[in-house]
Amino acid sequence: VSDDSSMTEQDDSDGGTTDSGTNGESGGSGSTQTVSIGVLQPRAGDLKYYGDQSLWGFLSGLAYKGETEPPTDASSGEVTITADDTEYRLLIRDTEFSADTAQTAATNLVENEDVDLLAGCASSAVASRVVTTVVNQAQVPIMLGPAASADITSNAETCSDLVYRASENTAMDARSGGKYVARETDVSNVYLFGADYSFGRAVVNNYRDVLEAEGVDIVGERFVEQGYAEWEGLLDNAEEAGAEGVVGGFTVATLPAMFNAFLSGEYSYRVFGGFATRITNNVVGGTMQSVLGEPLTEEKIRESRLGPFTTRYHWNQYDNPINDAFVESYTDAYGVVPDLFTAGTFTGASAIHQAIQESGSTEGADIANALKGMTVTDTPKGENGYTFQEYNNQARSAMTVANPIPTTDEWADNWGAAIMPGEPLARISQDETTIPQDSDQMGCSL
Amino acid sequence: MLRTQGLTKEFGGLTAVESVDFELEAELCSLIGPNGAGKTTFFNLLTGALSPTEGTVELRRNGAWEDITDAAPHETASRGLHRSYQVTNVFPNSTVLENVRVAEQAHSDDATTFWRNVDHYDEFTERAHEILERVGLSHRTDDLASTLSHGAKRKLEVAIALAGDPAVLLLDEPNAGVSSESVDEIRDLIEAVAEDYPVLLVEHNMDIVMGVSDRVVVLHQGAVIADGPPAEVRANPDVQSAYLGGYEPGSLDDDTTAGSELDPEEGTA
Amino acid sequence: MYHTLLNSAVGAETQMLLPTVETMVGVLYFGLFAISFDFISGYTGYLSFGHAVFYGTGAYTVILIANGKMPLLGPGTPFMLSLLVGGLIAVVLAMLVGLVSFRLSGVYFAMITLGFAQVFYVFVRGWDYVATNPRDGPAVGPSHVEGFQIGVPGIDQLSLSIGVLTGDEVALLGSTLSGTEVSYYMIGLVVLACYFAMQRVIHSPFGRVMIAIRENEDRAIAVGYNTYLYKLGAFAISGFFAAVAGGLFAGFKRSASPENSFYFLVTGDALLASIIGGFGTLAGSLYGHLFDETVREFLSKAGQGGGLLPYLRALLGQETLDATLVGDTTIGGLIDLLLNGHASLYVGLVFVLFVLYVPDGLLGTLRTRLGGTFAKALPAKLWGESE
Amino acid sequence: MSLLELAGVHTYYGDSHILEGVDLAVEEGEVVALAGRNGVGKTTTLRTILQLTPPREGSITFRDESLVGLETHEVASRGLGWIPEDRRIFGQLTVEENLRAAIPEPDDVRDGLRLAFDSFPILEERRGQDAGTLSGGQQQMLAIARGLVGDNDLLLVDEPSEGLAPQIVADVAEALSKASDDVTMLLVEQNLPLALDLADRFYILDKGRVVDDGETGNVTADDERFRRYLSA
Amino acid sequence: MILEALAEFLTLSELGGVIVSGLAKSALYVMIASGLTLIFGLMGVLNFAHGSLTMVGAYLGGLLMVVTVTGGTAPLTRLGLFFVAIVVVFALLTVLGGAIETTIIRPLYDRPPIYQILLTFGLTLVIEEVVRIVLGIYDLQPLSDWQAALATKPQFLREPVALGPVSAGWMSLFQILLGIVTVVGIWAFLTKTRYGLYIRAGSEDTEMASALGIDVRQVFTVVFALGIGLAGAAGTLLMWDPTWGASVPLAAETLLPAFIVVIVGGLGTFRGTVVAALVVGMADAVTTWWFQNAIQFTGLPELVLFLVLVVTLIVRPQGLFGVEEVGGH
Ligand SMILES: Nc1ncnc2c1ncn2[C@@H]1O[C@H](COP(=O)(O)OP(=O)(O)OP(=O)(O)O)[C@@H](O)[C@H]1O
Ligand SMILES: Nc1ncnc2c1ncn2[C@@H]1O[C@H](COP(=O)(O)OP(=O)(O)OP(=O)(O)O)[C@@H](O)[C@H]1O
Ligand SMILES: CC(C)C[C@H](N)C(=O)O
Ligand SMILES: [Mg+2]
Ligand SMILES: [Mg+2]
Repeated sequence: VSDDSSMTEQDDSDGGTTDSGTNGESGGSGSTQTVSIGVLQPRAGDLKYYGDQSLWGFLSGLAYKGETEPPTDASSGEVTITADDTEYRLLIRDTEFSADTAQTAATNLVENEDVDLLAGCASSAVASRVVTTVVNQAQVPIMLGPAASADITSNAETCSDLVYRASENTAMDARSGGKYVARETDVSNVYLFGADYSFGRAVVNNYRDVLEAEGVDIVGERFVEQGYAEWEGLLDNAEEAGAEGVVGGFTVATLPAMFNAFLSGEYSYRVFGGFATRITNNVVGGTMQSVLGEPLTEEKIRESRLGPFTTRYHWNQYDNPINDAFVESYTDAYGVVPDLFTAGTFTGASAIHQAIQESGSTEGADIANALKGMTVTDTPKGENGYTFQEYNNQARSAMTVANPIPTTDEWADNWGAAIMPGEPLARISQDETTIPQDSDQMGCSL
Repeated sequence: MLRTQGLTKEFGGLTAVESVDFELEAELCSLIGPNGAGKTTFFNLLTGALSPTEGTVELRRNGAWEDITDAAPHETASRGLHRSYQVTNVFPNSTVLENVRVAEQAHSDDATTFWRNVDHYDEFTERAHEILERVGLSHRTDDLASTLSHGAKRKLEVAIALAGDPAVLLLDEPNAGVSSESVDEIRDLIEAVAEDYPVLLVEHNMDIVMGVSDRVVVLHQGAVIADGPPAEVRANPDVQSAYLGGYEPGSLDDDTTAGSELDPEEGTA
Repeated sequence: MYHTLLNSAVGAETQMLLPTVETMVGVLYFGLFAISFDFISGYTGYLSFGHAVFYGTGAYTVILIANGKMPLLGPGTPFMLSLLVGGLIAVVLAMLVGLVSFRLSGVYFAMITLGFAQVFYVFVRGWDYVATNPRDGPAVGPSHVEGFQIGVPGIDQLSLSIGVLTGDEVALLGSTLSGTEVSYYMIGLVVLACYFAMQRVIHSPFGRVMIAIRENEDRAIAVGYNTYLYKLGAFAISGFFAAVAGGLFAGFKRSASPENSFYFLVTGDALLASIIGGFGTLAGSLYGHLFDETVREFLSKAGQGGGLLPYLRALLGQETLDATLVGDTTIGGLIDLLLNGHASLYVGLVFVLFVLYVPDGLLGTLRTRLGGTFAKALPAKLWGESE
Repeated sequence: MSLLELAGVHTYYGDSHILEGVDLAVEEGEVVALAGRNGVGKTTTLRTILQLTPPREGSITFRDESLVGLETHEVASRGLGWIPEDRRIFGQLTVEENLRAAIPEPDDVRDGLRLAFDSFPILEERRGQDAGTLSGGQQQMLAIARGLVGDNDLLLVDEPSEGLAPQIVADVAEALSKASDDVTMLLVEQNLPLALDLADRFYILDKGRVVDDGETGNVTADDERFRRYLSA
Repeated sequence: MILEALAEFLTLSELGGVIVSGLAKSALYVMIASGLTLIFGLMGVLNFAHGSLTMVGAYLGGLLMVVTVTGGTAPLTRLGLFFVAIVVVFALLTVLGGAIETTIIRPLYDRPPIYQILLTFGLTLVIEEVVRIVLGIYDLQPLSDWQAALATKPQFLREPVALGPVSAGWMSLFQILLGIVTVVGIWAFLTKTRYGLYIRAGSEDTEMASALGIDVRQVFTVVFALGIGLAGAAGTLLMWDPTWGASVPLAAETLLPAFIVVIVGGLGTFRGTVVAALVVGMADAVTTWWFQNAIQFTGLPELVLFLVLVVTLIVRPQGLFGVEEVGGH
């Protein structure tokens, strides 16, 4: 147990381990207590970057609390971070972005490693699988994120007092983006596109809801396969339907083709949506360069009618001491700026530590109890930037809206995509971003 | 036993079998004719491997004639019409024994049994051994069929056709490529099985044909041109010119012998 | 045994090489699927490239029943009955697919079954009834929180629950078997029973006809077999067991997705397994899949069951890892670049080598070496008997 | 110097030892018959010469150059042709394409086809038909014709009269006899009278060895030597 | 609703557009499938790695373009460079194909065809992971199209062109042209050269063909190499088309349609492949139109491709132009 080299895997099935035995009792006094957290993120494969950002955010959160530098050697295996009198033993497992792999890993963590808590899941399909088959079965709480489907915390099947999410979700993308479109632009007819699985459906449903409530007409709605590429006909349809704005709920597998078609054609509407991770920006920026020609200018981008986009979090959208420190230590440690997913997982970690401090216990159930309704003190969106809503354990936080601009020299090294979010055009305060308790969309009442 | 009426098969423009009326009794009947006369095609029509352009095929069972014109090959086979092939056509990676055993098994109701071990069905194995004994392959029962020499494979062909107590045996050149001494063996074999079953034999070796047949039918360009006892057919001038006028020793030196009678003993050593 | 090994001096090496118990459970049920694939493909020579459709049917049936979504069958239906129901649905499906497909042979047969399977795959992916997000697939919900029981339905003493989290723990001779270990034995029991059933079919008169069809279908017809019916029968039997395998998988995992059940690459994995193990050997498929899994796990990362990568890391030590090679790549970076997440590369290589140099597969080669089937030959070797 | 010479040739199929030291020679211009019971290794001898089943031991020389270790197509390009016992025509090629495939030089195609069609007129009639749909005997004729058109120095002929009607046997015999003016032949033939008629010399093979040989001039098919090795 | 859509579908401009895009798709399918047909039809090797090699061709072609084209390169120069890239990729992959055939495919000829399927299946795993590793080094996202390569396309190929009432893209016309060139080239190779005859003879009976002096091994190597070369050339063409593009999933995206085309056409007939490519391309274009304009079911295009396969095999078990098995003698 004392061996914390990254390769050791404990096989605990033949007898309890010392740390789990002492966990409960070692409350407030000076002696250290250990919490083991199973972290599930993609650590390899095509979407490894999602896992990098999420994991590094989580580590940064704990490191911030422990006033140390975030550890850099964290591919998978075991990492320990100490904050105050609590030692965090993080068992990091690769989900390969696959629900099966994640389920197996999570089951193992719970069964053989006796983790107190789970954290992670970058895909909504993975997250709901883990919640149904592991969290609910084994009654081990999870701090979910950055899986973004709003459904997970708004659907009675998955939401529960074991499932917390600090990370922003698709409803928040839509609610802030939708409100901005409805209120700040002259767009009154919108066409919605989404990928035909949980993420894309959630995006479209939420946009529809918000836009209709704000008096905007939805003139059409289509779902396509992930990776769908024949966009011309579909975009023409939107044009014919009289759309003034189009919203797309897609990932990096589909967006480039959509943007390519949009930029290559002569469409009269704008495209809205969410500002995505660096890899998406990288590809989209490349698309813009290839269609609009290099070098990109702010003017060219504006004329292209792409944007503005909502952002859940990007490093340059918030100006406060916590964020400054975060961006600096993060950039130092990992060589890139924190991205879309990073603030959410940072906050998740920060909240866990806060819960342990408040409850004085390292039991999963106690931590979960303490998280209930908590306002998280240290977050990249400022002090008390996130609050867990009692009715569904989803944290609410502010969102911003920004235009894409060519990446400035200042960030060129640490961002590495051709475009980045500009200064926030608007900030949506936290009480307006999430699905309200009384909405029809809120199927969860805890 | 077996009869056809107006049996005709056309391939595109070519009439391979033309309006054949034929009846097989309990006898050994040989079917001869030049290459391409339609003998194999006729077999294929009888067994249902090909369906005729016109005409009928009937089989007598329990005294009544039954139309089997459109029956599939497995149906004709299970009604007792068994054949051997001109070109060896066996189960190459099964043992010699299994080749015959599986054919024997085809004619029982137990073939569809999937819960009992085959080893419980001694009768198939015993029968297969008997048949292999009869064709002279009993020393090779455990060898894979693909490792047999050509001659041995021909015997296996016949053995498979013998399995399952046939009502009629159709043998397509069982001697093709068999060496002289084995020719005698196979000839004896044919004569022996003809005691038990009606046999229709396609054969180019005239010694055998003339020696063993009760009756000879000659096919030429798809049509029957002669039908009768061997001696009569041999004497038939049409047959002479269409078919028998063949190779004779010494003919390479003097080319006058075409059409002359064959010595039945010649050609066998 | 396992633990003793792990704690011994060669613990690190052992852990690197041995698959985990959970993996072994997967080997069992997927092995059964591969066996059912080999049953039809290896013995009749008809490559059933859409076999995953039966596996998926079994898996989905179990989950749908547990979620109360199967007409007439409530969530409380015994698991053994669900397996049977899944199997029977697969039999019906096999008949329908086979009716059309068995008019073809060779590559055409492989392709039409693939075509059918993909049609089903696209269909279940879009069918809202099976799950809220059909694309992500269904999972066993709150209507069936307890573990699925294997044993004699209705008699609790003779049944044990399976599942890593839901499995029964059993005290046996002073040691405790965990839920996973219990699952291993219980699922193993079902797999073994299914294997013997298929083995029995192969050695029956019916099975001999299947082999005759593989060897020379035309001649099989000519000796009097209606091979079409035999093929259909064999396909139905094979579909039944494939569905049982799928049901065991769903019962243990409590979830399924179109990608891990109906997708054609699932059939591809079965093909890999039966080739590595030995095509047309039945049991070989199980060893083949074990081999495949072992290689994959060996090449996976820390915490996912040992593996080469963490072993190398520990073995080489941090200094060596940080040593730079060219430019700013370190040895550690290179190892990471080449190994991390690229297990498929090495599985592919191993597989290619197998096809090239061990064409008869593990079991096939062993049998040829020993002469006769393994079970028959081994005692003979051991006791020095000669045949 | 003999055209073809085999000395101490041993050949195996897997573990079974088929040729146990075959010695024979074929001189330029002659026709040599190879006789023997079924399964004694006649076909195997021909396959060994062609390196289809390479020998494990022994030497095979053609025009004083060793053939052992060459690829079959290299052996063939040195002027050896093969008429196999089971015909092996290309069933999905037309009759004409079968013949063309055997003629290496495009310029020789016309003459080659003429030769084939003159020997077997039926082939000309069926030149566009897929060879797989020919009758058994027609396929045999095609196989022989294909061997003849190849412009070879030595033809290895395996049971050319198998499955042929007597009349066609005569045609075959004549075609082979005519061809033997230009080409040397090693002939395997069950039809002993025919074999003796065509050949200048004979070898008798038994159990993978040459057990007897001689001139054909003064022997007949019921010669004691044949009775011994060919009858049971 | 459906009737309205049908009325719209049948208007000249819509139908014409569907036909042009169908032809363009057919041209791509024929390019993707012809290499597979050559190898599969003539050698009996079902090359599972075909899609992966197409993908490699797309990246290689893209690399050549990205390296040579700069922002200022004139459109015609770009087009010229593109043809150079196709030729270079064809040559490179032909060599690669030759190497693959001689080292790992050759030992398998005397085994049942399934082994070749298996081997190339393993090869696919290897190729795709190697590509992923290389992309990782250059920090390219394997799942999305390589945008820098797409950017080397001359502007005019992005623009529409009016053909009477029908509006089509220059890109479609360009693809149709290349498709025709490919078809004519391969047809001439197979029927006008002795090599074609040797290939067919060799694929039926290796021993006999070699006994006729044909170097069957060499023939097979050449066929395999050319087939792979064609896969690469097709990849280079796809690299410029945003609906395909150079990405790792391109391998799977091209493999299944190519299989369908080859099987629907019938084994071993190049004519069948061409006709099948037309059928499949048209079916694809038509369903794409219906999916975009009337039918919501997202799986539709994929479903229809497989239905084309299933229905063809039900109606004509040997494929459109396949030969029925030769009857037994
Ligand atoms: N499937 C087919 N398609 C076209 N023609 C065919 C087919 N099968 C046979 N034929 C033709 O029908 C005729 C009769 O052939 P068949 O095989 O019945 O002759 P046969 O009497 O058995 O000759 P042999 O003694 O040479 O075996 C031949 O001209 C042959 O070319
Ligand atoms: N592929 C093979 N594998 C194993 N043994 C074989 C193989 N082919 C032939 N044999 C065996 O080799 C021996 C010689 O066969 P071969 O074909 O040379 O005989 P042959 O003299 O030509 O006989 P036939 O007159 O019957 O054609 C036979 O005993 C045969 O069983
Ligand atoms: C906001 C979302 C569109 C982000 C998306 N998941 C991405 O690719 O980065
Ligand atoms: Mg015949
Ligand atoms: Mg022979």
